[in-house]
Amino acid sequence: MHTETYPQLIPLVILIPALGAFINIFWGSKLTERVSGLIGITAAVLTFIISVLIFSHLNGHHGTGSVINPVIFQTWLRIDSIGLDIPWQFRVDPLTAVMLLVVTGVGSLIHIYSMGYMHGDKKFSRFFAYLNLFMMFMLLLVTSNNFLMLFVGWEGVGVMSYLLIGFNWDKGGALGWKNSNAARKAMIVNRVGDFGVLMAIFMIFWTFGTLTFYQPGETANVCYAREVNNLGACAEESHSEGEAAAAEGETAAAEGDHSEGETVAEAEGDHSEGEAAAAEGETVAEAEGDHSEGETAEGEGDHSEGETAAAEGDHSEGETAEGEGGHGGEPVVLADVDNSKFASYTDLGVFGQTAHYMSLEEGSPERLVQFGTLALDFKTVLFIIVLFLLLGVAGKSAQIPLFVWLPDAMAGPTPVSALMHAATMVTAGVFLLIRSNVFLDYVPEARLVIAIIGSVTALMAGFIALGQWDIKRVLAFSTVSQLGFMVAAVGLGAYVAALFHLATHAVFKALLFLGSGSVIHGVEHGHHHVHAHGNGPGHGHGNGPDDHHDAHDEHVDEAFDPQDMRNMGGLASRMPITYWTYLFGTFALAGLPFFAGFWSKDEILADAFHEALEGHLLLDNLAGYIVLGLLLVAAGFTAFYMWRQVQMVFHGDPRTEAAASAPESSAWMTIPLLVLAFFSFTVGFVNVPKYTPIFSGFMGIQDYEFKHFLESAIPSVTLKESLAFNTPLALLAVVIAFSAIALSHSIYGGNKAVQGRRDPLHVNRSTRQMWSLANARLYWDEIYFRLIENPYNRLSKFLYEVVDWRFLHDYFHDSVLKAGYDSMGKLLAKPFDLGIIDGTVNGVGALVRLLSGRVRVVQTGYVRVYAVILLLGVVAVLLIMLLPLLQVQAGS
Amino acid sequence: MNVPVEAFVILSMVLFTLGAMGVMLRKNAILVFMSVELMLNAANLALVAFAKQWNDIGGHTFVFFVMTVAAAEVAIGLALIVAIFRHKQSINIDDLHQMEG
Amino acid sequence: MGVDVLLFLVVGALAVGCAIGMLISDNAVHSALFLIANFGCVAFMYLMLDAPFIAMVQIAVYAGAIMVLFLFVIMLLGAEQSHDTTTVTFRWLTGAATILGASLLFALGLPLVIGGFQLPETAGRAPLLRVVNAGVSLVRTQEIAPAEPAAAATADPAATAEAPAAAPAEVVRFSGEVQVTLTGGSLSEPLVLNNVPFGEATDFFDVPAGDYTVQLLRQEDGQIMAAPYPLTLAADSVTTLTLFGEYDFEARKLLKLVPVANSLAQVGNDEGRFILFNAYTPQTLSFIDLGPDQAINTTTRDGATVLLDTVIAADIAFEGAPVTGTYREGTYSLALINSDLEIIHRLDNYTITADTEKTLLLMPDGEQPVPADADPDSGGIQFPAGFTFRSTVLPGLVFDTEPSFGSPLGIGRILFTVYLLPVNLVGLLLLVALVGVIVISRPSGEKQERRANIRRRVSRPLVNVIAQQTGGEVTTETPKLGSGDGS
Amino acid sequence: MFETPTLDTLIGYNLNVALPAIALALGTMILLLVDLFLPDERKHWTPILALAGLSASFVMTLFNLNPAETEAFGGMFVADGFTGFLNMVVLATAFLTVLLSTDYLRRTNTQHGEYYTLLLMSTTGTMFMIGANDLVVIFVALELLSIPLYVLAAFRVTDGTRQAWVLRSEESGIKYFILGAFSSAFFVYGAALLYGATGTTNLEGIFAAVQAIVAGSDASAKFLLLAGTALALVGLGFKVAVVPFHTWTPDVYEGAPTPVTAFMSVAAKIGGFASLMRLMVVGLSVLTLAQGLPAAWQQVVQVIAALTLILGNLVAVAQTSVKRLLAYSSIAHAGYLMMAVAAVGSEAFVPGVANAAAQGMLVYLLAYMFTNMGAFAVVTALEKDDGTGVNLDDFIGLYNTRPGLAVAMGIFALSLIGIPLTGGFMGKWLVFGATVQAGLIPLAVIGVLTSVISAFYYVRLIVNMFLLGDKDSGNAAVGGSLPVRATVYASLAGVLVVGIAVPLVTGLVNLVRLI
Repeated sequence: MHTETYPQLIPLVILIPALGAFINIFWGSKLTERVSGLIGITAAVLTFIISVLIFSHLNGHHGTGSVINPVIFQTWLRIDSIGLDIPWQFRVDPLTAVMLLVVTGVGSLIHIYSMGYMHGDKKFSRFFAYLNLFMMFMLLLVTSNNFLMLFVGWEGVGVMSYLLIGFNWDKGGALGWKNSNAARKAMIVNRVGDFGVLMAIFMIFWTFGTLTFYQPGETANVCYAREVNNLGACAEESHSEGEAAAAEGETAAAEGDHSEGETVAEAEGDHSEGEAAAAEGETVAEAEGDHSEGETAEGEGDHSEGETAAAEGDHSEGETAEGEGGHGGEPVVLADVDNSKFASYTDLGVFGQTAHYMSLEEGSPERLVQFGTLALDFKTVLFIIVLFLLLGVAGKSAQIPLFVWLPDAMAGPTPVSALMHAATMVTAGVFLLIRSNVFLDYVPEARLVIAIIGSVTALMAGFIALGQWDIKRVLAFSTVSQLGFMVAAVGLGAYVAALFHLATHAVFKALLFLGSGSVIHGVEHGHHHVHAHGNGPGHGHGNGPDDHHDAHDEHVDEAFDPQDMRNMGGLASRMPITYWTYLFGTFALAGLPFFAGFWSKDEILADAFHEALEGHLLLDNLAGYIVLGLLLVAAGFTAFYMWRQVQMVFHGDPRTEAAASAPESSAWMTIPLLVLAFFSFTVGFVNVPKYTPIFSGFMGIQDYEFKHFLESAIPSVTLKESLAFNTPLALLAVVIAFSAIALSHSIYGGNKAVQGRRDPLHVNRSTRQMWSLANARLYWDEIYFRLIENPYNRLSKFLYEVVDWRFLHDYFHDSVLKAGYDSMGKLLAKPFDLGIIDGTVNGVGALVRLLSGRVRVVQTGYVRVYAVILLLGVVAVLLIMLLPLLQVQAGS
Repeated sequence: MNVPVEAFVILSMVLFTLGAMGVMLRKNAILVFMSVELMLNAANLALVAFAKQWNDIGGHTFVFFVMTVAAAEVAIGLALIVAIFRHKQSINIDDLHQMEG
Repeated sequence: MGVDVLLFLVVGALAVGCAIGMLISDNAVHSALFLIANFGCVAFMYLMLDAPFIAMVQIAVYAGAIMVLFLFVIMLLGAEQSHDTTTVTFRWLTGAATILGASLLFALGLPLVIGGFQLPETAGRAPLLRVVNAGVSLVRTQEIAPAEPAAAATADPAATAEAPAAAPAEVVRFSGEVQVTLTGGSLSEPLVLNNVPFGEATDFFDVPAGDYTVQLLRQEDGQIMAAPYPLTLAADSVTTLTLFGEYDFEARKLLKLVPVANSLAQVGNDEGRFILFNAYTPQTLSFIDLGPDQAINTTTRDGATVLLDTVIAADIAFEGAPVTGTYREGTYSLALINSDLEIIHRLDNYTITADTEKTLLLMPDGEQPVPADADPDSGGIQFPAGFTFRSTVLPGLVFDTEPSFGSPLGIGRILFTVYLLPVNLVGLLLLVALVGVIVISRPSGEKQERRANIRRRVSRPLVNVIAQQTGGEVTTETPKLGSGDGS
Repeated sequence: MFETPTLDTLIGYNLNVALPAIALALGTMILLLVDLFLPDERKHWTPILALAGLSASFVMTLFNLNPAETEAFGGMFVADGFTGFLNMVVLATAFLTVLLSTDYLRRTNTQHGEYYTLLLMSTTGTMFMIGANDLVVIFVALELLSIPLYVLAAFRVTDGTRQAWVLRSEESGIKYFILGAFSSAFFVYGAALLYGATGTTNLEGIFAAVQAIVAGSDASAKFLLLAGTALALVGLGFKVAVVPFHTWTPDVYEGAPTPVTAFMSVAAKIGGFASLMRLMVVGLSVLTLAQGLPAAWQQVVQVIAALTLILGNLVAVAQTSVKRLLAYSSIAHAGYLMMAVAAVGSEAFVPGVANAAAQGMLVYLLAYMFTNMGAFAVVTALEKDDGTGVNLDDFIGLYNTRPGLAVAMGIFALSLIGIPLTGGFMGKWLVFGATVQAGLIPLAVIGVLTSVISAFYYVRLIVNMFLLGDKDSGNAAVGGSLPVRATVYASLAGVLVVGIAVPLVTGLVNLVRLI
């Protein structure tokens, strides 16, 4: 099959959704609902087909990545004088392919689902336009070959999310305010994250002189390429016998010809501390020794395939081992197995250069990076870069401390939540980290930070989810928690596990969101139905006005809230398809055996376990223990709150008439649910660990197919041991999950779910404290408020009361201090007036506004005051300019 | 001549400072302008002094341009004052603070 | 303490006093008068600083025209007493202004205080330098050996060093191109002048002031021709470096370099300058104006023959230092004469242009051997061939960067040459001021209303309607718009 | 004895190099005359003539982008790529302003031909300022740029019908004038001190002299140099409105007629920053305190940039009038541009950074020009005849009534924030990049952080336009005549072209070398 041309299709992945959005924006109002919906769906499905084609190509070619450079964008951003040359290039490699499949696959289903969900909305076509645009930016993000394009996608996703979250701004009254406010919060928190990414990009550009991930023709994972082409293994990490081989390997590495055999020597150099050598010491020694002569790797017999590469001549031309078989008869890829054809390491992409720099000795002048007058070691720079990236990731992927926007972002229509929370926006951060795996590999210190942030986020969000009433808010915190799992996995260096969990999570979280959408839709319809039949309103919440809403439940009591789980119950019989599919999603998320979540979560836990016990750096051990401990607890929470939700929503008796008369959703909505439910069960089998009981080899299932597929994109994978199925650990996880479900069932089972609109945990005195804490979201918003606003408040009061500026008395006292203080007091007293709904981001906003109000008082309108300010500036400038010279003069 | 050029520069600095203070202290718009003129004049004195120091005629030329520009500025400024006076019957610049913040 | 210091102190104090008076005077008219007095004091300062023209402009334009405008507006608006109508007092402003003023004065004065009340040493204008290749060289040995014909003319010290002590006597002139290299000073790399032709002068060029070493090389083969020659170039100077032959027996160096330093000061508004150099005849020459009769006029006085014609430059010794002379512009018959009052060379209808500098070289023609027994001291050198008289004139004005300091002429000329662009811009600026004043002072409102009324009356459709209705011819007598309010 | 310049000497001055600016000056004078003699019914020809003059100058600039000989008027004027690029930007600004003005003047009853004369004179001044290579020319051109603006700011004085508004315009004019003259005095004094230290007013001469002074040990020369630099910085800083010399900006912007505000927010910045760059890079780049240090003025510029960024963005949040909001926003943008100036100071040990910063500044100014002209065009469209209708509240529901304007304004706001695919992003990206390259990481951090803050108020604008208000709550925009809309959409196209068709812009900018 001629699949070579498939990657060339990749620009279409961007163009098609753009075209769809274009049509819907400009002619949407003239089209019928069905046509404009179909346009959106077609665009999504077409991109999905292209993704499948690209995937099939890569699958047949060992996932060898390539760079596609559309002709019209040969140069995109180019300024010769500073060596700035950023082309518009797409990167096609397994990592991209997986993301493409996830985004377009889940995205297509969400598009289809929206057709039913948005039915009747007057902004129907605009919604589809936004969805398409949203997908487009996400696809741009995952297909880019440089950080700047990635950033364009990154920002684009942010802007689109702003529009989509705020889509229902016109709901009227407080709800509309809430929606637009949530949108603003998302936008602004994300800007904080973007700041990190932007700084990281600047530093990367300054350090490497380029932003490209991999140059065209560059091999990302040299070791893997050598393996595939039977050129002998590069350096396999084997912890069990590593020490023994180390001695030989080290000498081999030391002799490595850096200038020519750069790639090999490099890989060895990095790991030479411990057990860098190859599994078969001789092979490496031989391969290495012969390398310089150019007749590579007579590693016959040692290699698993037992084939001889026998590539004579210059292997840099990549004509190796033609037709040699060894991989099931399919033609062996003509891959470059090293990057020696690049004249200098500076011609490589960012990651290739990283490997080069790190192969240099620490403290060598070449490794120093100059920032103005500051010279930093390369590794330090890398550390800073990764931390800046982490800030961006925390913003986009909702990690501590920037996760606060995500739960509020539920304000958008449910398909949007699904798209954002399952497949696209929030995964961008994890994707960015995986994309930067080469960076992360070299800075274990940064990875420790990442691991801690991820696992703490996972635990914290899981805990908060225990105490939420809003069906979507539970799922939102669940998303934060699962993102924490992924980030923690990245922190362990388990990139494949992270990506695997990302993919499976995308499927079942989309399922859950869409399911919840279906539920909400049903309940809403039920509500309308009840109204239509004249059964007065308010039956659903007849518990009196002073029920136990705390301050954080900002549901407006008078309006019926179709998302409040207290208004549901017993929907299993009313909405069977939704129920069963939801159950599948719940099991997958809880990690019950053989569901998708089981495999992916288990792999993260196994990696953590492995790192904890056998990590060869103290930092790795530490990370392993922390992650393992926290994630096990978080997994328990997950199972618990999911079952709580199922109980509250589907089991027991209906608690409102709306719930009692909720209809099943239309086929547009249920079909995607069924498809997703199917994949929630099956998608996990793509990455079954080796030696898994029953499944290993069962029905053609291979070990770690997913992992092997990704190997060419993620260099460290080749060097890592493939872990065996860890039965005790898996059993432990399963036991935790089951017991959590059992516990949950015993608490919420049957009709006990909600009595008197109070959570059983809230009723119980021993757990009341805990539950309140969870319900109040651990007071994060308040902490933000305190930390940022209060100190300012105190300071100004101090200034006001204690410091008496006499000479400013008649003017500044009255108009600056007093008026400022008064206006601040007013602002704080009536926060709602100014749109400050909760403290976090809007707290920051208020702070800015406050400061702003303060400073503007100086702008009195009197020319003479302006002249004074100007002269003040003159004197200041003069003194700043002259005083250093005075010092110099005094010194000399 | 026995007077050092530095003395003229210092004199110009004093006059410049006095002019700057005048801009801040006087409320009468015309007097504010006059203060600005004093500042320009001080700058001119400095220019001529430096020209003397460097034995270069460039400074004199600069003075010439400064004077011409000052004349143009005065014309515009006085016209503005007259226009404002017509509307407000006042040339107190403290009366002009409609816009602020 | 001299009178001028006293004057400065008095007038300076008066200037400051007037400024303060302007600052604190309640009456706007008084303030304006104080300012005028201050301007007068400053004008006096200009006079002390040798800037009479600026002083005059200060009085006429500033104190006169501009301040009259101020006074006029003050009186027009009746604003001589400030009526305080404002509610805000800004009492703190006086203090703030005083503090800020003091700080400003401190910051501005800092440079002078720290620098010990010394303005920077003026580096002066970059010195101008040019090179004249009068490259006649005479070579001879001390001992006159048996006549062996001169084989190789050697300007090459290495070659001459190798030559035996009893080298054959030879006299050779070198009249080719030379290369001149300047090193030292603040030059980062040597300044090289290539292909300086025989008998020519290069243009003047800027060189940073400093101490230099001059190296001479024969252009064709790069042979070193003379020992490195030290040359000091001071700021504000013009130097002509003349290359000509002198023999050094010991070092066997050939050429000698003589700088002629002139000051940058102008020659005179109506004079041209000459630099004369005699490389031809071993006689001492003079450069004279032959007068209207175009012949030498002499008279005998006390037995000696006395020249009656005007001497422009005298004592131009053979290969001695070049001699400088100046003469009024005009067209003359000039001549070079020797001490016997014989004309060596005459220049008829020779035009002298003001503010130019000419180099006159009297030199032999081409390259030819000189008889070995020639003895320059006894005047025995005979040049069989003729000679060339080279007069090199530099293009353009040599001294145009230095008009007389402070004079109206100087300022005027510089304004229309170097400062042409700002002059034009200032013209535009005044035009803008004109337009601006018209715009701002335009009587507001009425015109627009009137125009609107007129419009209504003459609107075409109405006229057409009337025409149609009446069926008659309508005279569309458009009322002329008031041309008086045209601007 | 006195020789008047002949044609030959004029040709010797390379006048053809400065042709675009000279042609515009001549065209302006012709315009003034023609307008004087045009009968009132034909006054509508004045703006058309103005546009023609600007176009002619633009074409000349195009043909003069990379002249062989760059110096004119005996070294007083430089016409290199930098000049050419900025000339085009400022001519485009004037072009859009004229488009914007026609309808506005008619509506507000202030239609006078002198308006266009003054506008073009100011443009001429800007063009000469861009190419100025001598302190004298900088000063005179600065005044030629400013004085027409003083008059234009007070231009509504001719409208006799709406007293309050006229007074605001007058107040705006006189505030601008007083503070402008005040700051000019500082500039002149600074120039005098520079002259005192170096003995010349020519920038290249200053460069040579500064080298000698820095190498030497003459303390008073160093002090004079530094003090002169500081005061010159003040004078130019006032023009570009950086903190703490910004105080005039909001009041003047608010009171001036909106098209004039648009023009001065761009043109004055272009002129000011061009001169700042020339003075700092060509003249004073080597001004150090000791060997191996960056230029001594750099830290001052850094402080100013940081203050400007913080204050401009902060105070903008509290504004209710969009005109004032844009005024503060323009202050903030001056801060971003100031970052580029600061970056130039590192040239001594990061070779090439000056050019990078200059190029970044050019792209930034181009993008800023389109964005700001567009935003003010939208404001003009919404402004009522009496000057009201420009509050933030008046933008509520704009999307419902004028979707085109709302979308355009939304994109302008995004560009002002610096979202990718808009011109604003390209400018920010390049300027921040140069700043990081120069090693001014703290400044870059402040820049990025304040751009986060800026999202607060721009997003508020977007929220007002798109998310608030219902079908009939939109402001029935009074303006929006064809030329105004043309300005909006031309600016929109510019913003998007700069943001998307990046090679086009960078290709042009690549030609520019400041050093």
